[in-house]
Amino acid sequence: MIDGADTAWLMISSVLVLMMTLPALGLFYAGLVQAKNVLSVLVQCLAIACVVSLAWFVVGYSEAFSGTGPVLGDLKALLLQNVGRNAVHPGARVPETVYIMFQMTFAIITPGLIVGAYVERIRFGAVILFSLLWLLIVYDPVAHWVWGGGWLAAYGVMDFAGGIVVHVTAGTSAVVIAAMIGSRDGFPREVRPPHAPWMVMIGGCFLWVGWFGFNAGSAIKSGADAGMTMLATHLAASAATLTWMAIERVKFGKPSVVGAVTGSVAGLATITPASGYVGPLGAVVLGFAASCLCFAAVAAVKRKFKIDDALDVLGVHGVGGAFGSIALPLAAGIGTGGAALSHATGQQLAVQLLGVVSVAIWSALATAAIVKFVALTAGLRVAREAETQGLDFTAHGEVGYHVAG
Amino acid sequence: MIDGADTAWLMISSVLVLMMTLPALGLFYAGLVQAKNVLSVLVQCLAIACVVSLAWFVVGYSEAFSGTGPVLGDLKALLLQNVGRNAVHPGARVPETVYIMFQMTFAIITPGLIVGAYVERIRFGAVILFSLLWLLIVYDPVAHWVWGGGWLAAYGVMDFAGGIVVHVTAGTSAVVIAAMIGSRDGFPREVRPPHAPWMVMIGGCFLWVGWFGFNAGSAIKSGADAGMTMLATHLAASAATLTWMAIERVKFGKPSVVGAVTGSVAGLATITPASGYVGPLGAVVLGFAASCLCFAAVAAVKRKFKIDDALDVLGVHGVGGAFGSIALPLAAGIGTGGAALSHATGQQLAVQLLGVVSVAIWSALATAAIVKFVALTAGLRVAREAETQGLDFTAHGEVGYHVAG
Amino acid sequence: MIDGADTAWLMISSVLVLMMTLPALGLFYAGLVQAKNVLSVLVQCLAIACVVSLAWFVVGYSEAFSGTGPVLGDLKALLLQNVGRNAVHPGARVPETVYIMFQMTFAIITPGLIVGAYVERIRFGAVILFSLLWLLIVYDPVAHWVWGGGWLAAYGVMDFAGGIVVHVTAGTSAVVIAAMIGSRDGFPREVRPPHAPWMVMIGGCFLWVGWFGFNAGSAIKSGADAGMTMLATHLAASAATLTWMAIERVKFGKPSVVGAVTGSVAGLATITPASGYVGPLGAVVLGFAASCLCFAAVAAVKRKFKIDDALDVLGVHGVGGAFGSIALPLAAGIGTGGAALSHATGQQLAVQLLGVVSVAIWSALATAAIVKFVALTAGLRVAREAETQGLDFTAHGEVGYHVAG
Amino acid sequence: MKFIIAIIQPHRLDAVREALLQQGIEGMTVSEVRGYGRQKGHKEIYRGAEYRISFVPKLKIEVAVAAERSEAVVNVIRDAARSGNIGDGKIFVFDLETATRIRTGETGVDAL
Amino acid sequence: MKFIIAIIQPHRLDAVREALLQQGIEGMTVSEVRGYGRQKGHKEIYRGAEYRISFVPKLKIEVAVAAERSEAVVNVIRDAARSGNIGDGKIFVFDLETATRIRTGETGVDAL
Amino acid sequence: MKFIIAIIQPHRLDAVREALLQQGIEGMTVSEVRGYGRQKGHKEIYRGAEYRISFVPKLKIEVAVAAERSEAVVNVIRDAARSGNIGDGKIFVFDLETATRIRTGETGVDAL
Ligand SMILES: Nc1ncnc2c1ncn2[C@@H]1O[C@H](COP(=O)(O)OP(=O)(O)O)[C@@H](O)[C@H]1O
Ligand SMILES: Nc1ncnc2c1ncn2[C@@H]1O[C@H](COP(=O)(O)OP(=O)(O)O)[C@@H](O)[C@H]1O
Ligand SMILES: Nc1ncnc2c1ncn2[C@@H]1O[C@H](COP(=O)(O)OP(=O)(O)O)[C@@H](O)[C@H]1O
Repeated sequence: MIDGADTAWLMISSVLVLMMTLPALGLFYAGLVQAKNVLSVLVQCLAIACVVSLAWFVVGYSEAFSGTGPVLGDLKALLLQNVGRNAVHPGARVPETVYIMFQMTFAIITPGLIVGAYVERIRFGAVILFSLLWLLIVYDPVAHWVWGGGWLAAYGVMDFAGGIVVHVTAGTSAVVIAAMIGSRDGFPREVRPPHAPWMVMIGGCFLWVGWFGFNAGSAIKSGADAGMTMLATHLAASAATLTWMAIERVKFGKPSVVGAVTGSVAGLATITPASGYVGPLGAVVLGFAASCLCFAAVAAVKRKFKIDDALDVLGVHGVGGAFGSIALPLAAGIGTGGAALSHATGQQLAVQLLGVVSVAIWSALATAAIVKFVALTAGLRVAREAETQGLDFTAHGEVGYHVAG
Repeated sequence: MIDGADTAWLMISSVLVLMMTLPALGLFYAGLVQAKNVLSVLVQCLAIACVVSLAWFVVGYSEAFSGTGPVLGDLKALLLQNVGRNAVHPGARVPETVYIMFQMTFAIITPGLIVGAYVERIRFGAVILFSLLWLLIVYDPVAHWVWGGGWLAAYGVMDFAGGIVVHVTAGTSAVVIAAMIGSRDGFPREVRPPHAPWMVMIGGCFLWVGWFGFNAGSAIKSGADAGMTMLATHLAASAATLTWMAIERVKFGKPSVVGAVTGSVAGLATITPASGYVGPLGAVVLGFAASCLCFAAVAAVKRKFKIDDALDVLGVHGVGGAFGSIALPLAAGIGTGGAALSHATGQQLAVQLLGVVSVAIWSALATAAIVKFVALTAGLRVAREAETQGLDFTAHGEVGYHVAG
Repeated sequence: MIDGADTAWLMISSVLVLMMTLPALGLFYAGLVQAKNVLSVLVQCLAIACVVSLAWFVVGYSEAFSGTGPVLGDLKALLLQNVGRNAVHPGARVPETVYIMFQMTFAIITPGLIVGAYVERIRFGAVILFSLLWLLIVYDPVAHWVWGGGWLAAYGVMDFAGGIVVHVTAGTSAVVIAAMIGSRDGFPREVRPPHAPWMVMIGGCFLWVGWFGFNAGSAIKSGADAGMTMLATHLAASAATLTWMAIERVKFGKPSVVGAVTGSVAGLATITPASGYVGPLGAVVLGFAASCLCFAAVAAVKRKFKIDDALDVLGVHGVGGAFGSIALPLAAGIGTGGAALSHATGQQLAVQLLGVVSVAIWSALATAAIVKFVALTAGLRVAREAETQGLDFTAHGEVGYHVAG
Repeated sequence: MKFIIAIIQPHRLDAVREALLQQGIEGMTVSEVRGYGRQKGHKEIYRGAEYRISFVPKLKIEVAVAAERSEAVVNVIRDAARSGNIGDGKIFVFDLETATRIRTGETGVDAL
Repeated sequence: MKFIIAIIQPHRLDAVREALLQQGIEGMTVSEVRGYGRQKGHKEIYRGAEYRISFVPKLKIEVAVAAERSEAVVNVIRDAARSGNIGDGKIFVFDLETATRIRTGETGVDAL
Repeated sequence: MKFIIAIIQPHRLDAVREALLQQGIEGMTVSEVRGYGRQKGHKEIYRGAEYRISFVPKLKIEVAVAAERSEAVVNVIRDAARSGNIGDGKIFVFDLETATRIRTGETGVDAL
């Protein structure tokens, strides 16, 4: 039976999660690039949202959420033709259509996150082809494994809102594509600073508020679980933001806006898998640890590995999501308010590790193959002059700022 | 009896639809004009929102939704003095106050859409006077005809969320006022490109997410209908966005940001009347057709008719809304998931056509009269020098960008 | 028992109110300052949100809402360790966690409002220390007095959504800190105009839509009261916006964007305490009076008292909130749709006056002491050169706009 | 060769450019400047406070021309840029010693 | 006549303008430029990566004056613009052949 | 002393700056300008309407040098700024009468 309140909550959560991509993630990323690439980032996010939505409708939802085979869905929902107007999602009290919509917004933002790895140098056609294949080959299967009754679900892997399904897949794939497409011209010495930190901040704020739909919506029900999830999400983000600012204050003397917002996102990515299972104190601890870890990871990717994961998708999302997923069994036990685990703590830890590692490996391998394919077909990277002139004009024929008339 | 879930959904939908005007539509339009007019567009949207709200409170709601006469409401709700704190909207399970609020947000955005026709050259006083009269003479009656139990409702016209009431009225009126106020200085040869495509994109994104309140809110109930409406809305917008990009790619070699967002809006306007009646496949087909049609219409208005409907209100909203309204009976039958029509398909088609055409005619005639009146009283157009200098400074005494201190 | 609909409404209201700070208030204020300080304002709002959230978790909620002593809470909810996952908030049908979250968003925005007083010259460390102490010494006690069962609640003071708790505290404290920190260099002769009125407008719009969560969320229940509150809030804001524009039109010849948005905020602040008690007509009257009063107050603070309350926190929020709180008993009786008072009109008026005055005095005294303490420890004001160069670079090492590559 | 710098009202740019084109002058460089002069700036009023904006937006046009065309070009700019109001701007003429076209290395009048 | 170009620190503009006004110089043109010189640019650190910003924001002031006032004006600007730090900027003086006021067609010193 | 104004393609700035540095020229001033010339502007197409953008973004580099270095500096800029396409820009050389360093009051070549 459909419950109006649960349905309203899941609908508004879907709206919030879509807003995370359109426009929040777009703004967050667009502010971090150079002024000559601001539009390209925005339109990449928009195009990914549309391509994923259609693919989700055609086959993606079937692959991930129809049937409970160990590896893949049963494809019975192709073109959503078996979805009745009044169908109810099994095990919940919301219409099937709303569940499809809610899950679609997750499928949209995940390849959207990867944009941060290849900005300022990728061909627009490659963005579209890559994101489509990546959805079908990486995201949909992994979503099935963890959330659709697949083999990781059978092991009892816990991932409340996508630490593994969203952040580990995106983070791992991001660093692979960044390495394969090569660094931006001039990296790391001559790369230009974020052209609009104010835009980063606005994008980050809307990511934050949208994330309540992401995490608390994942309860698929309005009530106590959603409530604690929301509170935990917010506290983790707050702790992470302050921690990142404190680190910057100590290391560089000044806490920056871009750093603070990066801390927020690190905290949000980290709490995501655990958000439905921890109490307030556990959330604060996770948030604090998130910024310490991600701060180090961001520097390591750039300096040690010299990979131009331009907007730090691995360092912030990948590392945060993996850490949150693994630390979840411990964090759930900190203070009051946590929820029960599927297994005893130690065993749960092992299962979580299995989940993170196997998904990371699959994401990396599959992404490498997809990128290779895209390079051979659509072509991966724009010409040097186009990169110099900027993608806004060369790929889209437009100029971001025409303030001088 | 009031249902908490339906009420919560309608309240949040009202918030989303208001957000479509404040600030989404403002940003969408403001990014498309020149830098010297950015503020004027924003404040026009704000002023319209306020004037319409007060007029709605004084008489507008009465005109449109109080009583079911064929042509006009019964004016019993003047100043909303007959609305009790706990009154329930007849036929629904939400408070009357929330229904008033929800419908008000539609009344706000509709004259707001017309802003796109006359930007960069209209007097601010004319905006206010025109919008007020237009609300009372065009919007309120038409809303009554279609949604308030008037003569078109009696014919069984179907318009789920405003293809006729919102988009046909706004689109037709836009082209009339654009023709009467005359083109911007230099049109079409010397007109300047959109000063901030990034702003267009942000505005477009918030329009998109707000549109879920517009369409799925129009179910006036949280549940299966709202769910399918939301899904259909999203899929149509996605299909339309990709279609517009594909057309631009083929015709000009490059898909632009402004084009992509225009496609989104075209898809959203087109699905609006049909959103509650179609299934997912029907929605995708409508979205695809929307961009093909609106792309052609936008060019035709500018090139063939040489009318400076500056931001393409007719081409995008009018044509999209009309097409969606007329195609609705066919689209509802595509694939599964559609809802029942009021009549047999053929007859429904005739009724829909009747609705679109009669509303278009009334909108055009009434707008012509109103514009004439405004021209004679408040004056329609600013002086040539004010147009050259920009409305921000000449009409509002401000400058949009003071970046250089 | 938890009600899903009430919970969904309170969760989404929490999201809306958080959005009022992140990013709405930030944008509203950031657009009003000079380009060289845009980031500092944004990051001040972000940091305040985080510090307040953690303090709320540690002790703030306990202070304000745990137990009903006359002056302070009982501190039983330290670290929220007594809050069970499924705890229900007494007297409501929502989870305790959601109530904590909702109230936290109010605690965040209130010190956020004070930012407007000290922008462009304060040390970042002072912002953090001041806001933390101010929360614990001013906000939490006052929230307890009025909403947590404290002595003002015992007197029957009515404050639906924070005219006293939010706006009077913030407004009074703002003018005190503004006076103590001193004017910006060059005030009033050489102060620069708002660097981005378009940003003010966007921020203002999101404040407006978020305010529905603030006011209608304060019903803590989805239904008729929330509905009327939303309608009243919107009508008051509309009336106030038009009134401010009209005053500017008459006095200066041109209605400005910044003025119009200021009017909106004045109307919203004024209706806040009364929003749950008035009908539509009362709301419109309050909105109209709000702009008349606040317009005069803004000028008075600057010209008469020569205090550089830079973004007019006292003039807009303080005066608006105080006026709305005091006028509430009268406004509730205008037209139909109002709610019952706690006392007879005259007595209620006296009680309201007592509430406003005592809270204003406490806020002023406590703020003076806190500011003194901050000045002696963290230091209050940046050096003259840092002020000239701008806080973005000197305090955060960043530049807001890098458009020229 | 001469180098001409004209400070003009922004909205006269199109007129000046077309007038120069008709004179066969096909190259010029334009930049945004702010001017201070007899034309006083304006006031902006925000929330009752007056902000004096002393500097007025202007455009600066730079054109290098052969010496003998200098006077004619000055006249053309003067006529095209004039709106008759205070603040219409100035035209300054300098001696230009050498000019080089970067692409070809040509120098002198050929480089223009 | 002479044409003076001064490159100054942005925050000295008001001081320079007032000093010039006191000298009776009531016209000038200002634009934003970026300077490179002994004053090295700064670093911005984002997410642990250092970005070198080589160019420093400066303002360029252009003033045309009668030849005999040139030296005095240079001195006035120099004194008003000086903060004593590296990067305070330069003042360049050029010979100005002709000046024309667009509005009236006046030329020479009268045009200033 | 000579004063060199070069109008170049924006993306050649780094190359020019490094070439100048190697010549020992450590000071320069850069600003954004828009150029009109043989290189025609571009079109932007929005919603099927073509917008002609006549002016092309360029950078203007200003360098004051001792007279005897002028030719060498012009050559260095020419070589570093050249990409071989129409629109590569121009280099103009002027006589510079005096130069003053604001901070120290030094004048002449010492001020550079
Ligand atoms: N002495 C000067 N040196 C350089 N530029 C000047 C000078 N005088 C005026 N200008 C420029 O010319 C513009 C117009 O001058 P103004 O005195 O306002 O009017 P008019 O051109 O009618 O005399 C100013 O805004 C300024 O940019
Ligand atoms: N040779 C030069 N030609 C043109 N402009 C110069 C030259 N040298 C310096 N400048 C300008 O003057 C500014 C200040 O110079 P800099 O060497 O940093 O300090 P200082 O003025 O103390 O010598 C530079 O930022 C640049 O704009
Ligand atoms: N006569 C001129 N005076 C001043 N600037 C000029 C002149 N001619 C060209 N320019 C500048 O030089 C730039 C390049 O000139 P253009 O004719 O396009 O190509 P090229 O440098 O290859 O001859 C122009 O964009 C303009 O900024």
